[in-house]
Amino acid sequence: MSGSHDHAGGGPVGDLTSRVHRLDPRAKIVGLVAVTLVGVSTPISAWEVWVACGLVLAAVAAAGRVPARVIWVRARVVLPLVIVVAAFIPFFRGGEVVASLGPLDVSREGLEVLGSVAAKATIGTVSAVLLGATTSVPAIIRGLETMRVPRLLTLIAAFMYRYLFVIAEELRRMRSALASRAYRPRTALQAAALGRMATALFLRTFSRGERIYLAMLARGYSGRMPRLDPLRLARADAVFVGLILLTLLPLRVIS
Amino acid sequence: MHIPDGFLDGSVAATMAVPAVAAVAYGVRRAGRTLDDSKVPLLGVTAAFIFAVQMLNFPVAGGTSGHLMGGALAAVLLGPWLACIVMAVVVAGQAFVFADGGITALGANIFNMGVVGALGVGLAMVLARRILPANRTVFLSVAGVGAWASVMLGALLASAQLGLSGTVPFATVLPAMLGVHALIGIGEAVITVAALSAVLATRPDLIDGAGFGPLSTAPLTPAAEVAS
Amino acid sequence: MSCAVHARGLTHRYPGGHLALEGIDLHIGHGERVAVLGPNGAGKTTLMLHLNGLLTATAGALEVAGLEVCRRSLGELRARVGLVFQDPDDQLFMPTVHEDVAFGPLNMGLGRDEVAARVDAALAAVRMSDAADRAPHQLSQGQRRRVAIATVLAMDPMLLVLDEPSANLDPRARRELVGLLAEIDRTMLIVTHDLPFAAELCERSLILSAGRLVADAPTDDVLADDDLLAAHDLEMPAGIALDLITRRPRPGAEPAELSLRAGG
Amino acid sequence: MSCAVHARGLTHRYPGGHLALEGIDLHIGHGERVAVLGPNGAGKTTLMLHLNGLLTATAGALEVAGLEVCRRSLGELRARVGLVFQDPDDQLFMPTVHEDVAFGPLNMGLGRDEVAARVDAALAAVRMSDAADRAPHQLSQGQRRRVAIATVLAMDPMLLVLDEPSANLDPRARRELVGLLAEIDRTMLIVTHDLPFAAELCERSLILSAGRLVADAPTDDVLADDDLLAAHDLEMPAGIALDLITRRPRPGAEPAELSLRAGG
Repeated sequence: MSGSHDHAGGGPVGDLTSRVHRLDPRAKIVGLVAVTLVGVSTPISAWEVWVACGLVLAAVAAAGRVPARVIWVRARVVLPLVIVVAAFIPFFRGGEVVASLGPLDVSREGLEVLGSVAAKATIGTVSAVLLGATTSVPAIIRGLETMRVPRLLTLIAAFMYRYLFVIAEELRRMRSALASRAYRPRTALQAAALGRMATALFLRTFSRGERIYLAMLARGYSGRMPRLDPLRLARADAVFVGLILLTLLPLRVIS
Repeated sequence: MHIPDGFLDGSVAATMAVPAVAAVAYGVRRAGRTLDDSKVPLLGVTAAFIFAVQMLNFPVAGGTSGHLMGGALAAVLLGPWLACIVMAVVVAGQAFVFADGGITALGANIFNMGVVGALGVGLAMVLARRILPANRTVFLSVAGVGAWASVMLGALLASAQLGLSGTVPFATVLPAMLGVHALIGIGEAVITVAALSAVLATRPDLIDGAGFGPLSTAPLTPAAEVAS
Repeated sequence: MSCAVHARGLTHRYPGGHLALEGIDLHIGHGERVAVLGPNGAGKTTLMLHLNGLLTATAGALEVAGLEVCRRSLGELRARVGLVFQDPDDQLFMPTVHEDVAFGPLNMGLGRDEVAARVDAALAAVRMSDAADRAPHQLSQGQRRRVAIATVLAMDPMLLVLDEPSANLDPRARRELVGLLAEIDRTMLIVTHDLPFAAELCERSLILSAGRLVADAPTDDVLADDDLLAAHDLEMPAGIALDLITRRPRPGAEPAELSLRAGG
Repeated sequence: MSCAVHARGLTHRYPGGHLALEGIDLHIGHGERVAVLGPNGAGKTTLMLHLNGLLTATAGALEVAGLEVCRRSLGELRARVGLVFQDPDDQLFMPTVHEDVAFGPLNMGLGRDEVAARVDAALAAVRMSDAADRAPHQLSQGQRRRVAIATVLAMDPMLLVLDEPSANLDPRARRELVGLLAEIDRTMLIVTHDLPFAAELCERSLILSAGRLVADAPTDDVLADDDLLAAHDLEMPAGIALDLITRRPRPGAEPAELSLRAGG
């Protein structure tokens, strides 16, 4: 169950000047989370709603000119987990047996669970990928902040994002240095050197945190992060959210 | 594991969001009272640190590998409530930036991978201080056992949530999940103990409070003083 | 306001007991460009942190940019004195270059238009206007250093203090930095152990050693005095010939040499 | 075993698509000291990571210290090739210098006595024997660099690869490092953009630019060719006179100059 985070992902792609990219981050958060909520709350009997969700996502991707390859590369983190669910299908009991694999029966119920989980996970993951591909992380954080997420959390998130690359790069170099000194753990019990390395990294991180604070003070920081221009919703934002809701909600209600 | 969208039943997802939001909200309120503003960048870089160390892979049985979660480490270094906040930001960041873990499963993921470890290990530290002698061995043992237990508890909770949602058959999944995570937990414990013993050796002041961490107690050391 | 820095018996003892600065008497006039040299642990960084009130003297007095350094003057002081830290990654803590450069002016309470104008001017001064919307981690080391200088220039400080500005730069980035600093018309204090760098930019050099000011003289004299340098763990890098180094004039000082600089 | 590095058409393309090395043909003989020069992003670090199998070629072949670089040879390869990273803090993480230097030999599965002997010898070679029980973070930058070299020397590598060894050193620490490296009797590859440093230590220099090997010649010729340097974003620092730089001989090469080095 390990998914290490590949930092090659993340960050806007596609046509950075597209209408989707230029939308207010709040509109994209609301719109794409709405697609996820509709998709996730839809039962398999109303599968046509999933198709509608997929079409909406495809339209967003097309309008933002987000290449399919990027969506595939970033969304495939979810694939191993869907495969795990698939592996457990034969263990579902009850329901009509539609196929037998040796001693294991595959029931209709099991297949329905798999189909449902795969569809919902795809819709949710692709929504998140499209949000990230059309919106910079700082913009997402600003959007969340305006949507009443506590300021302490958005501030931590902003610093986290800024220093993630710096610290991940330090970690990568430290791991290379370990490997080049013939460190090749074969079991979890030999992982202690990783712990020591983590401490060295933490102490570096800690003193960096202190130096950052000094640098902030030196430029007049007095406990309040200065605010930039307020985000302003435009008509395009209302249209974006409106179109998504008008497409999906009625269908969801009648299905 | 990061539970994606659609793996949890709506009611399970909503139920799990309650304790997650409660813990983080309480942490934020508490921080608002006790935290001075010099600590915000420190918390931010610590979150980046946790995010980064979650990339630390180590071998588990059969050619697979596990990675560090860091909840126990965060609990000891930051104290339980700040650890809750930092872990929540890390897990949310993974969902928003890397589509790893679903937005609708965010509550469950924050609870399983953050709150449980942070509060569980934090609580264990407080209890240990009350009833056990205060020394290095006890401290490291509690941290190690806590790290292992937090991984197991997280796996147990995730299995239960998936089982209750009808996504996987609970009785079949549980042994597999616990089996794998018993080994991943060993890696977590070994790394956590090694990391903390190194902190004890070099900067014991940082874990002075043994459970309430430096950020709420120790004064800021001016970087210049460290440098000279 | 002809006095940029005026210290009388400036002394700093850290809470741990370490005496980092001891009886510094120093006068730096408006418009000077001065190098602060000295081995590691000499107190250079401590002195720098005093200059905008991040530390305060445990004895003696310090006046910077016309202000007595004390708690009450902090806000004004930090607007008048710009510190550029050694590691640009410490200084650039906001998600984008633009936000970072705007951070100081916004803290000064300036209006939106004024902030925007200052950000543009500061980025233009360090030739980084194109990078306004980029994230710091997308920039090269030399570019980061220049943006770090812009974050401070945007506050329009009277005194600019730079800590090891040439650290980690390759020769080309270092030369570009020299050219850029030579064009900035501010009183400047450059803390460095890169002696040729000091020679290129500063007419006057100080040596700080074990918390004391042990030399204060024209840079040429300081760098030519091998015994003085050796006594304080300083030395010129191998292969450096001082007479091959051209000092960059201060802006407006000698127009005749300005064209020469543009060519070099 | 007269061949230390032998690359034929070595090519590396990162998963993201970036072509970092393209058709490198290179032969380095046993006992040579070679500088790898080039601007940032030229592929220097990528090349270095290939030399002990931290990266593997996407095309072409590489043989290092008598071993074909491939998955099977990794363990042996890492014992034969020592990498010294640019920032000693990336390399040193154990509580004491002694434990850090022992880490590599212990990973190689050596016995206790052998490890102890190697640690002593490695620390002596970098003149840090007195620091064995100290914590790395208590050491100066120059001392840390020397300990980082010891951590690798203790593995008794045939080939020593150093990444920007002179970065962040003050002139004295830099001079001490030059003296120390001149005495180490190994095949040595020095990746740097400090051209005078290359001039002091290496007879032969390569220039890597945009992933290609664009020069491979005696260091004196390379550094005297201003057009070549400029074409690849390299330049000598201001004030450097090449004729003031003395090349350090390889150990045992010319005993007459050894005494000269001890004096300088």
